[in-house]
Amino acid sequence: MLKIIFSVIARDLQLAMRRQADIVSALFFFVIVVSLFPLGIGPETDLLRKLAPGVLWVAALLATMLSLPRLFADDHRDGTLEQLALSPYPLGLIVTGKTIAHWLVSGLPLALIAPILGVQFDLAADALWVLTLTILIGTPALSGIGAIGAALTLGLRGGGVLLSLLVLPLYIPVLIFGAGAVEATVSGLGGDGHLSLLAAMTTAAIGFAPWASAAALKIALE
Amino acid sequence: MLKIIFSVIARDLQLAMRRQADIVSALFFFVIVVSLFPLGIGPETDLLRKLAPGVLWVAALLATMLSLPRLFADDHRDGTLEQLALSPYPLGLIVTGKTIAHWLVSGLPLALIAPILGVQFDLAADALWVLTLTILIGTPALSGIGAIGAALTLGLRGGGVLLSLLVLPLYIPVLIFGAGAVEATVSGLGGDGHLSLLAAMTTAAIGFAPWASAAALKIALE
Amino acid sequence: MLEADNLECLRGDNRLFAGLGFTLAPGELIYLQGRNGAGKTSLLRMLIGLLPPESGDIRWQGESIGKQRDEYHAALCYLGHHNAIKEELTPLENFHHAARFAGQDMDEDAALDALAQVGLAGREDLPCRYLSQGQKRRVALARLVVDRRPLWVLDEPFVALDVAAVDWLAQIISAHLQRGGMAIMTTHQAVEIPAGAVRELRIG
Amino acid sequence: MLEADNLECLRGDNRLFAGLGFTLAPGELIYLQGRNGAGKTSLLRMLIGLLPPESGDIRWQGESIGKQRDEYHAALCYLGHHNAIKEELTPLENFHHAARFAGQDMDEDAALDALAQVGLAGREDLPCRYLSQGQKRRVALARLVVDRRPLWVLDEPFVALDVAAVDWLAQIISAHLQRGGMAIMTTHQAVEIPAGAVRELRIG
Amino acid sequence: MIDRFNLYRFASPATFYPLAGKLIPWFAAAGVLFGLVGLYIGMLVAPTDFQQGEGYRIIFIHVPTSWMSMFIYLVMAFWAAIGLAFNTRLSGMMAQALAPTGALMAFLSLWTGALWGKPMWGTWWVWDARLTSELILLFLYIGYMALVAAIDDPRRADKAGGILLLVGVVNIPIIYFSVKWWNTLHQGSSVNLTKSSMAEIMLWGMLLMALAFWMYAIAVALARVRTLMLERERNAEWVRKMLSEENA
Amino acid sequence: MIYWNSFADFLAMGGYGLYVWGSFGVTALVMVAEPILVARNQRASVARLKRQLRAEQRAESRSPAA
Ligand code: HEM
Ligand SMILES: Nc1ncnc2c1ncn2[C@@H]1O[C@H](COP(=O)(O)OP(=O)(O)OP(=O)(O)O)[C@@H](O)[C@H]1O
Ligand SMILES: Nc1ncnc2c1ncn2[C@@H]1O[C@H](COP(=O)(O)OP(=O)(O)OP(=O)(O)O)[C@@H](O)[C@H]1O
Ligand SMILES: [Mg+2]
Ligand SMILES: [Mg+2]
Repeated sequence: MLKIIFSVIARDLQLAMRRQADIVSALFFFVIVVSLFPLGIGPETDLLRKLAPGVLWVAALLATMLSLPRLFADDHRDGTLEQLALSPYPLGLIVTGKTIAHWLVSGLPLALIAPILGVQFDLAADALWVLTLTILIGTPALSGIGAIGAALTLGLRGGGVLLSLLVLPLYIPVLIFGAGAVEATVSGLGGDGHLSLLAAMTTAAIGFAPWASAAALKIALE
Repeated sequence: MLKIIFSVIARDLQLAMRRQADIVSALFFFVIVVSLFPLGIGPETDLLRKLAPGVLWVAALLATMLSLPRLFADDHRDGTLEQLALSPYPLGLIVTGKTIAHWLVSGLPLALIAPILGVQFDLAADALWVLTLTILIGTPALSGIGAIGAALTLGLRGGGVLLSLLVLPLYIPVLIFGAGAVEATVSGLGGDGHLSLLAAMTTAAIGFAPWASAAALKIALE
Repeated sequence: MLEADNLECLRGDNRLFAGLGFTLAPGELIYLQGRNGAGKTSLLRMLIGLLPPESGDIRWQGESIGKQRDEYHAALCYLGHHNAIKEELTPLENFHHAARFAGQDMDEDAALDALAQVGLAGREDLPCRYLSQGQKRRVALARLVVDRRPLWVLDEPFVALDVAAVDWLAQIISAHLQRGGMAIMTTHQAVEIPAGAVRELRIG
Repeated sequence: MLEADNLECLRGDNRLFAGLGFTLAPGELIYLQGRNGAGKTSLLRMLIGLLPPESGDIRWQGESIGKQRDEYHAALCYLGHHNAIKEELTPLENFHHAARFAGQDMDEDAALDALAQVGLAGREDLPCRYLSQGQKRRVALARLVVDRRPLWVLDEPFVALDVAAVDWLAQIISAHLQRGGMAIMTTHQAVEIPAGAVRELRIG
Repeated sequence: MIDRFNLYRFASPATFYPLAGKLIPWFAAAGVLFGLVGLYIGMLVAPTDFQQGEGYRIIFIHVPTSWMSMFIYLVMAFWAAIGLAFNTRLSGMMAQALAPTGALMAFLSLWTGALWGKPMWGTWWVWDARLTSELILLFLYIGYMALVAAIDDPRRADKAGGILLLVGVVNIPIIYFSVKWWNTLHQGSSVNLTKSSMAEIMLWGMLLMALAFWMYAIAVALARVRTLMLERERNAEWVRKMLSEENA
Repeated sequence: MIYWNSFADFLAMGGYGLYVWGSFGVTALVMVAEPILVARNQRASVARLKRQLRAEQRAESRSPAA
C-alpha cells in the first residue's frame, strides 16, 4: 500500500528535478501574480496590508491551477498512465501518490515563499505565520481537488481553460477559509476556527479526491 | 498586404466560432477571477471600490494570458503554421492578422463585460466608462506582446507556465497605465494622460510585436 | 486461461466488430490480424480491461475480469503503441520505475543485465531523450526479459526494431510460451515465432 | 532551376549528411530515398528554407534562397508530413483558406471541381473531423490539382492513400513535370511516375 | 582584412576556450584585490554618514550589485543583438553565461536594499519605481534562463533567448517610467533616497567595490562560458583532442 | 587611519549590525557559492565527456574493422 505511493512520489519528484523548470515556474507564477497586484492597485501600505491574504490566496490558487493540466497529461501521452492503470495496485493509491508529489512540487514551495511576499505587503509577524500555515494546510486540498479536474479534462480540446472552469468553483471554500483565517488573525479575532475547517477540508480532499480522480482517469483511458 | 491580414482574421474567427469553447472560456475565466476577489477579501464596499480597477485589470491580463498558449499551437501541430510561413507574404503580416483575431476573441469580450463586473464593485458611471475604454485600448497590447511569448515558447515542454513567466513582466506597463487611468478618474485627477500613453503603447505593440513574433516563429519551425 | 465471448466494439458510429470470441490456453499465442483501423488495438484494450466492450464477456481463469481487476492486472503484462518511458530519465531509471509499478522489485544487477540483453549496454545512464526510436522501444521491451507474468498482450511490439532485435524478441516470446505463458499480439510485419502454438485471428 | 551545393545537416549530435548537392531542372523529378531518420525530411525543410543548413548553399534561379524569400515562396508548393487542414472546417473551407494563403484566389466552381477530382464530391460540407485518414490527405492534395507553381516539394505524399488515389497522384505529378514543373519528393512506397525525367537521390 | 581574420579566430571556440582559461585567474585576482581594498576603505577607514549612521555601509554592496544587475542585462542584450545579426556562435553562449550572475546581482540588490530599507524607511519593501523595476528585472532574468533551459537545441535556444532579451531591453525603460509615473501621480513620494553628497573616501570605496564586482562577474562568466562551450562542442575535433590529451 | 575604536564597535555597526552583516554575509555566501558551483559543473562536464569519449573509443576498438 504505502510502498506504491512512495514509488510514485519518488518518480514524480525525480522527474520534477530533472525538468527543473516545473518547480521554478509554478513558484514564479505565484510571485509574479502577487507582485502584479500592488502594481494594479497602488502602493499604499494600509490598503495593501488589508488585501494581502486575499491576494496571496487567489494567487496560490491560480498557480496551483496552472500546473494542473500537466499532472496527468505527460503520463497520458507517453503511455505511462495506461501502465499505471494496469498495475496490480488500486489506481486510487497511485493517484494519491501523484497528488502528493504535485503538492510537494507546486504547493509546498508556495508556502515557503509566502512569508517573503507577505513582507512586501507589510504584514505583521503573526499574520505572516498564519498565512504560511493556511497555505501549507490548504494547498493539499487544491492539489486533490485539482487532480479530479485534471483527470476529467484529460485529452480534451481546450482542456486548460475548461479545467479552470471546472476547478475554480470547487476551490472557493478553500479560498474563503484560507484567506479568512489570515484576516481573522490580522483583525485580532483569532483564526483557529478557520484553520480547523481548512484542515478538515484538506483531510477530506486527500482521502476522497484521489478515488474520484482515479474513476475519471479510467474514463479518459477508454 | 491588407488582404492577407483579413484572410487570416476571417479564418481564425471562423475557427473560434466553430469551437465556441474558446470565446466562452476566456470570458468565464475573467468573470470567475474577478468574482473570487470579493470572496478572498471580504465584502466592504469602500475597499472593493478602491480595488476594482486593479482587480479587473489583473484579471483581464490573466485571462488574456491563459488563452495565449493556443494562439499558435494548433496551427503548429497540424502543419498550417509551416504553410503560413511558406506563403508569399511576410510572416509578420500574417502574425498581425492572428494577433488581431486573438484580440477580437479574447480581448474585446472582456471590454464588453467589464462594465457589468465594475458595477459589482460599486464603481461610478464615469469610472466604468474609463475602465471599459482602458480595457478596450489596452488589451490589443496584451495580445501583441503575448504573441511574442507564445511564439517563443511554441512546442516547448511546460510551455504554458513558461509563457506566463516570460510575458507577465512585459505586461506590467500596460497594467499600470490601464489601472492607473481608472484610479485617476475615480480620484478626480483625470485619466487622459494615462489613456494616451496606453494608446501609444498599444500602437507600438501592434506595429512592432508581430515582427518579433514572426522571428520567433521562424526559430520554432526550424 | 483467457476467454472472450461474443465481443462487440462500437466506436463513434462504426461497429468495428461483433460476435468475436476465442480461447487462449497456456503455451498459446494469438496473432491478431486486420487492416489499419480494423479494431485490433481496440480489441486488445478490451482484453486488458481499459475499454469496456459494448456487449460480450471476457473471463480470466473462468471469472469475469471486471470482478478481479487487481488479480488480473497482477497476471498481465501489456505493451502498447506507446513506450511508456520518460524521456528525462535514463533507461535504468525507467526500467526500475516500470518494474516497481508492476509490483516487481528488481536489484541493480538484474536490471543492468536486462538492459544489456536488449543491447543498451553502455547507455544505461544516458537520458532516453537522446536515444534513437529503436533504442527507446528496446527500453520498453527490456521488461519482457524479466517478466514472468502468464499473460502478455503486445500491440505491434516489432515496430521500430531492426532485424536482429526482431529475432531476439521472437525468441523471448517463444521462451515465454514454452514456460507455459500465453500471449496475444498484433503486427503488420510477418514474424516467425519459433516455438509454441501460434494461431491467427483476423478481424474487420 | 534549383541548385543545392555541398549541404550539411546537423541535428543534435548527429551529422545526418554532408557534402550533398544536386541540380533540379524544369521537367525533372528527384526521388529522395533513405532509411527512416536518414534526413529526408530535414533535407526538404532545408530546401524550402525553414531549416538553415549547417553549411552549404541553396539557389533558386541562380540566387540564394535566403535573399529572395518571398519570391521563392511564391514559386514553391510544399506538402509535409502534416496535412495542414483544420478538423473543424469543411474541405471546401480548408481548400479556400489554403489557396488564399498561397496567394491564389479561387472561385467556388474551381474549388468544387478540384475537390471532386480528389474524390470528395458530396463531402465538401462535412467537417474534416469526420473524414477518414485518406480523405483528409486528399483534402490536402486537392491543392495540387490547381497549383501551377513551378517547384513542388512533397514529403511522403502517398501516405494513407489507396491504390486508385496513388495512381491519380502519380498522374498529377507527371502532368506537372510535362508542363515544365520541377518536383522533389520522398516516399517509402515504390511508385511509378509515368512521365518526366525521374532521378534518384539516396542519403544516409 | 587581417583584422577580420583575427576577430574570427578570436571568436572561434577552439581559440577562445584556452584564452578564457588563461584570463580567468587574472580577473579573479583583480576582483579579490579590488574587493579587499574596497572593503578596507569602506568598512574600516570611511567615517560614518551623518544622516544614516553606520547603516549606510550597505551602500558598498548595494550600489555595485544594482549597477551590475542592470549592466549585465545590457551586455546580454548586446550579445543577443550580435548573435542575431551575425549568427556568431560565441554570442549566444556569452549571453547564457552571464544570465545567472546577472540574476544573482539583481537578487543581491533586492536583498541588500531590503536590509537597508528596514532601518532607514522602517519597512522592508515599498512599491517604489526603482525597487519595482529591479524586481521585474529579476523576473526577466529568470524568464530568460527558463526559456533557454527549456529549448534542447542550443542554436534555437540562443536565437529565442536573443529575441526575448531584445524585447526585454526595450521594455526596461518603459517599465521604469511607467512605474515612476504610476507612483508619483498617485501620491507624493513618501520615500526619498537620500542623496547626501558623499565624502570622497566613500566614493572611492564604492568605485573600488564596483570594480571588484565587475571583475568577479567577468571571471565567473568566462568560467561558465567554458563549460557551455565544452558541452556544445563536445564532438568537435578540438574538444576531443583536448580531452584525450588530458587523459594521457 | 582606522575609523573603529574596537572590534565590538565594528561588529555592532552603530546598532545596524544585523542589517549590515546580513547584507555582507549573504553577498559573501553567494559570491563564494557561485564560483564553486561553476567550477563543479565544469569538472563534472569534463569528467562526463571524458567518460563518453573513452566509451566510444572502446566501442570502436572492439567493433570489427569492416
Ligand atoms: C529592495 C530595495 C531596493 C532596491 C531594489 C534598490 C535598487 C537600487 C538600484 C536599481 C539602484 C541603482 C540605480 C541608479 O544607480 O540609478 C540603487 C541605487 C541606490 N540605492 Fe537602492 N534599492 C533599494 C533600497 C535602497 C535603500 C533602502 C536605500 C537607502 C536608504 C537605497 C539607496 C540607494 C543609493 C544611495 C543608491 C545609489 C544611487 C546613485 O548612485 O545614483 N536603496 N538602488
Ligand atoms: N470516437 C470515434 N468515433 C468514430 N470512429 C472512431 C472513434 N474512435 C475510434 N474510431 C474508429 O475506430 C477504429 C479504431 O481502430 P483501432 O485503433 O482499433 O485500429 P487498429 O486495427 O489497431 O489499426 P492499426 O493497424 O492502425 O493500429 C478506427 O477505424 C477509428 O476510425
Ligand atoms: N534535436 C535533435 N537531436 C538529435 N537528433 C535529432 C534531433 N532532431 C532530429 N534528430 C535526428 O535527425 C534525424 C531526422 O531525420 P528526418 O526526420 O529528416 O528523417 P527522414 O529521413 O525524414 O525519416 P522518415 O523516413 O522517418 O520520415 C533523425 O535521425 C533524428 O533522430
Ligand atoms: Mg493499433
Ligand atoms: Mg520524413
